[in-house]
Amino acid sequence: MRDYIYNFWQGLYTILVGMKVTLRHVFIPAVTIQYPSVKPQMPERERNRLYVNMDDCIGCDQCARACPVNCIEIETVKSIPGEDLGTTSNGKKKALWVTTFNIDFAKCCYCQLCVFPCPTECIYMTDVYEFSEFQRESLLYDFVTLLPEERIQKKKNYEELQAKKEAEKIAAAKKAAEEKAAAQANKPAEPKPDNKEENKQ
Amino acid sequence: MALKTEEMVLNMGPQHPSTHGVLRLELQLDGEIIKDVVPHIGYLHRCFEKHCEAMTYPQVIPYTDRMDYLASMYNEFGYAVAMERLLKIEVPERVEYIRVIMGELQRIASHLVAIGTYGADIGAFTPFLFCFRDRERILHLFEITCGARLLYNYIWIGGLSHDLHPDFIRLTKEFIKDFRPNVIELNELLSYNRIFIERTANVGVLPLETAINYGVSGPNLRASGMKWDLRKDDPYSVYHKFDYDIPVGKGDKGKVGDCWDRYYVRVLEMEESLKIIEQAIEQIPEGDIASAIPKRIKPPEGQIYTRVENPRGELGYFIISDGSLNPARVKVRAPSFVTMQVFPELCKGFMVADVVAILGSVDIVLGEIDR
Amino acid sequence: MMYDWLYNLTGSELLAMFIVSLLPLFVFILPFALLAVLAERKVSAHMQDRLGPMRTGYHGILQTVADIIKLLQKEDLVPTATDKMLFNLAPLLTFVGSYAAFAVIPFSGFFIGTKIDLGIIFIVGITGLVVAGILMAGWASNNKYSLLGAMRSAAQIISYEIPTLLIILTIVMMTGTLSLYDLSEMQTAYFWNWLILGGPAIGIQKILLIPLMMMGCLIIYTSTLAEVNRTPFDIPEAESELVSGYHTEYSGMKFAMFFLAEYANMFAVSAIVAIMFFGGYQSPFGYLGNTLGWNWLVPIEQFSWFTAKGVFFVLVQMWLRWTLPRFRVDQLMAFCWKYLIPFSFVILLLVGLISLM
Amino acid sequence: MKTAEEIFNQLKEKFGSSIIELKLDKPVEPYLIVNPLEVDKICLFLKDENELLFDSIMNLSGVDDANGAKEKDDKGLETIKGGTLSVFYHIESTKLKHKLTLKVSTDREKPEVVTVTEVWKGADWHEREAYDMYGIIFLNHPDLRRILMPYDWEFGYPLRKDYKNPEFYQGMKVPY
Repeated sequence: MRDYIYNFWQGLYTILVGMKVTLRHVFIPAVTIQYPSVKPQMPERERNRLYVNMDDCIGCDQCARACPVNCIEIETVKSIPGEDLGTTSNGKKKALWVTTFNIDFAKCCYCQLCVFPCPTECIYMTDVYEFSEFQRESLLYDFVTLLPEERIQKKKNYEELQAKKEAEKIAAAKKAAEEKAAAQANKPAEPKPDNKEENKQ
Repeated sequence: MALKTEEMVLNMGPQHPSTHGVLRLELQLDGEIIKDVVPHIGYLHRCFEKHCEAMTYPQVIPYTDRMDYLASMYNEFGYAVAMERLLKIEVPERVEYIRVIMGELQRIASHLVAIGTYGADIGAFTPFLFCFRDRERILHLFEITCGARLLYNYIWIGGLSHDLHPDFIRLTKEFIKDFRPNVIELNELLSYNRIFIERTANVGVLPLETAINYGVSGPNLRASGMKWDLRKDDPYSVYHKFDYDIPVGKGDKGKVGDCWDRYYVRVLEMEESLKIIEQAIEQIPEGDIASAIPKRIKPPEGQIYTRVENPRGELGYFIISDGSLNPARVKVRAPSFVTMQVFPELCKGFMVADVVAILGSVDIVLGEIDR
Repeated sequence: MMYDWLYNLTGSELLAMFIVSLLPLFVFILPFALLAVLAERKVSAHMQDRLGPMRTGYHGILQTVADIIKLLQKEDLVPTATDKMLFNLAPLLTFVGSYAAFAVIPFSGFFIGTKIDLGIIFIVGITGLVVAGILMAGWASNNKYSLLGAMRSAAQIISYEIPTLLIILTIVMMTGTLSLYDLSEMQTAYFWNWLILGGPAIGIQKILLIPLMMMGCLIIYTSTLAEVNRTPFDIPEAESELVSGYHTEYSGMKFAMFFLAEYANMFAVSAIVAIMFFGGYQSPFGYLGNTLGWNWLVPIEQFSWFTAKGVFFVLVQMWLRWTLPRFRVDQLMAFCWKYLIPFSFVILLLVGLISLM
Repeated sequence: MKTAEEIFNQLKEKFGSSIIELKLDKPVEPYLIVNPLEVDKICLFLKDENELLFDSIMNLSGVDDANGAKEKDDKGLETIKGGTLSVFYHIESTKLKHKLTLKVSTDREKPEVVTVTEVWKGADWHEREAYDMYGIIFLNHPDLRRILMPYDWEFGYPLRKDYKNPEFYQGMKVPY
């Protein structure tokens, strides 16, 4: 009988205590903010969308290697000796044309592993977090500053350079072969001295 | 003529409001009483272990966050401790202290989720919002330090990715000062409420022998009366420098090891974590946080099994390295996976409403079960 | 009263009765339901340190209008495997059950639906219809969860009728009248004449009655709370287990019917408690109208006092909802049969003895 | 508190041939290699012996040692023939606070290990996972079926090194 009354009283008492707590919270100001009109204030180390400052990027592919989900895709083309590609902010001379630099934000897991290995600190995380899209493809960001024709142009220049080098090499090889043949032709006449001079050339 | 009652099979989940994630429970019911529970898991299986075999050692850390997404700081902590023992790296004092502070803050945040959702399962919706309001302050502390709120990639092998934010210490002190009265208020509102006790006392009792035999660990084991905490029994990092005690279920509202004990052990544990954080903040030394991070990690051939006290129990990492840049095998012993094994044992003979109460009290996370 | 006045005005009996029966619905219930839905969300928000709806109108005033429009334009689908006739009848029954109770509730001295002598018994009988509606909804939607929910709510409402009836019995025994109008008239002139403070009894009887009456008010409040499926007793639509019980399959206007019925029932229940214990439409400190001599002001004052008390009790119901966890079905039954009913018997006995003194 | 050598010698006397060897050279922890068909008897002994009292299993994991011969068939599909699949048991004693690691290796074509669920109930789901991921058959296991993968997944065992994702699973395209 005793715990019967005790149960009833304890039930009543704890309910009243609980109600006192909720009543007190009616007079405590709310902690929520009205999102679209009041934007939350982002700390400066915030990790949201990546940004790549292309004129500092030297195309070293460190970030693409560090990324656990392989969402960074970089293609570079060597520059022709004559061209001037400008220098990065800390004075390093750039040697590669970066023709494709895509980051697929649908795959990116925002882990910031790509930011640390970058030698010129050109890839870093901004605090933009409202970038949702309707199609998944439009989350594929292309950061290259060259126009599409320029990219193809750069590739073509490089191919021509390669082709030219190829041609010179073949020509040089042919020339060397002819000289050797010529050397053999007049070798039976004077065996010793000529060989040394030829080698020297 | 005996009245023929055939058993009703009730499917709870995978889209059920109170299964804490994607889990399907097949209940064999006799009226309201439960005959047997068959859990079906695997809906959230993202083949974490297959991923690890394709990643280099530092790249695995963002994946460990996604396993127990409510306590990802502690997952990284476990992985880092395992790798440092394998590579035999000595980590500077300051890093150890920051890891302990971050780990204990994450324990409080994870317990707040467990307590909040448990209140909501039983029907009291207000404590859920109070818990999440306090948890928001911890997430803000994490956000100013490493930039992310839930999946941090903050604890690296051999060090940390960022140093503490300048006003981190001040904000943590403020948080501790504000949080203590909130816990008392939460107790008044939920823990001692007669209806809550009615719903949780003597429900889902886990005897100590079955707990040990099944390998249950963490708050669920401590609630069954065993003083077993890896921070003291299998020490790692600098936990031996702080004094704090381990709350154990005493069964003061019903049998030892019932739902109320599991719930109340978590409330007491939050208080202990506060004590650890306070002492850690006082004694934190100066120093560089990235000095011991090796440039390329190529561990010698071998294997190691290490375990840490995750908020949900014993989180074990079994790493086999074959001398190359990628791990040959990373097996994770997830505490919720083992707790889920013992769950059918707890539910036999109780009612449908109790399944929800018991599931809430064992506090499982499906990301960890399915990996 | 209102009916006679209208009869003289319009001359035709039918028209007067028609107006009197429609008046509570359009003048009071619909605006009250609109307000109650919004109040529930704002009260629960502020209790949980948040702001509630703020976007529709100033501080979310038009939120319920938005809800109603949403429910109106929602597709009112009827699942194929259901029992069509019962499925459509259920929401009507629940709404009619809860709305019909307003016919006998005296809003003020001047306005009362019908002044029948069996006021309370009529109300308790009519709210029985709601149980039939819920059972129909649970059975017709042909889904395991709804069936479980309907079974539970039927058992709950029936078992909580008994303590309500017992307390009503004590009141009737004390005051000797069943009609709500006479009950309100009896508790006139200042609040110490209210039934919760012993009512019309005098001297030692009044002192002895006070604690019993307070306990009785507490019991009837909790048991009527269970009849309306609110707060600690809202198992039928317990989200965590039965995924909102019997009205899972309903959508669109039918769901709005259930919703409206719940809020109308909430006010009906708090009106009963106000009438029986807190002096219906009587004002605690006498009427301004009398002192100033404007007799037409008195009914308006009475109406405002009545709604104030009703709304206060509805707010307390909401306050309880956002504080307490939910009972389990067997605990709910145990609470009713082991605690409420014995207590109400004891009160019945003691009040009987005291009123004999 | 017993070290791995003492336990090894004690087991060696008791079981003789089925305890194969104690590996000490590999870094970090030593482990005991045991005969796969005797595992349950050994574990029962480890659990009940009053100086050992290994009363809880921490972790049971399947491993693909990938030490078989690598063959490339015509379509460039690389399959490993021969070699072994092994199972690691990490067990501990909560009372005497010591830990032990057991290793069991079975042939890759017909991987069979006796189950230890009778000894420790905790091993049940771990074994099902090892079966699901590696195809290791655990003899007289209470209900050996897939646990994480869909129950009717018949494209092989995912965690094996030579596993290839199927093109379609019940009409759904698998690779993203």
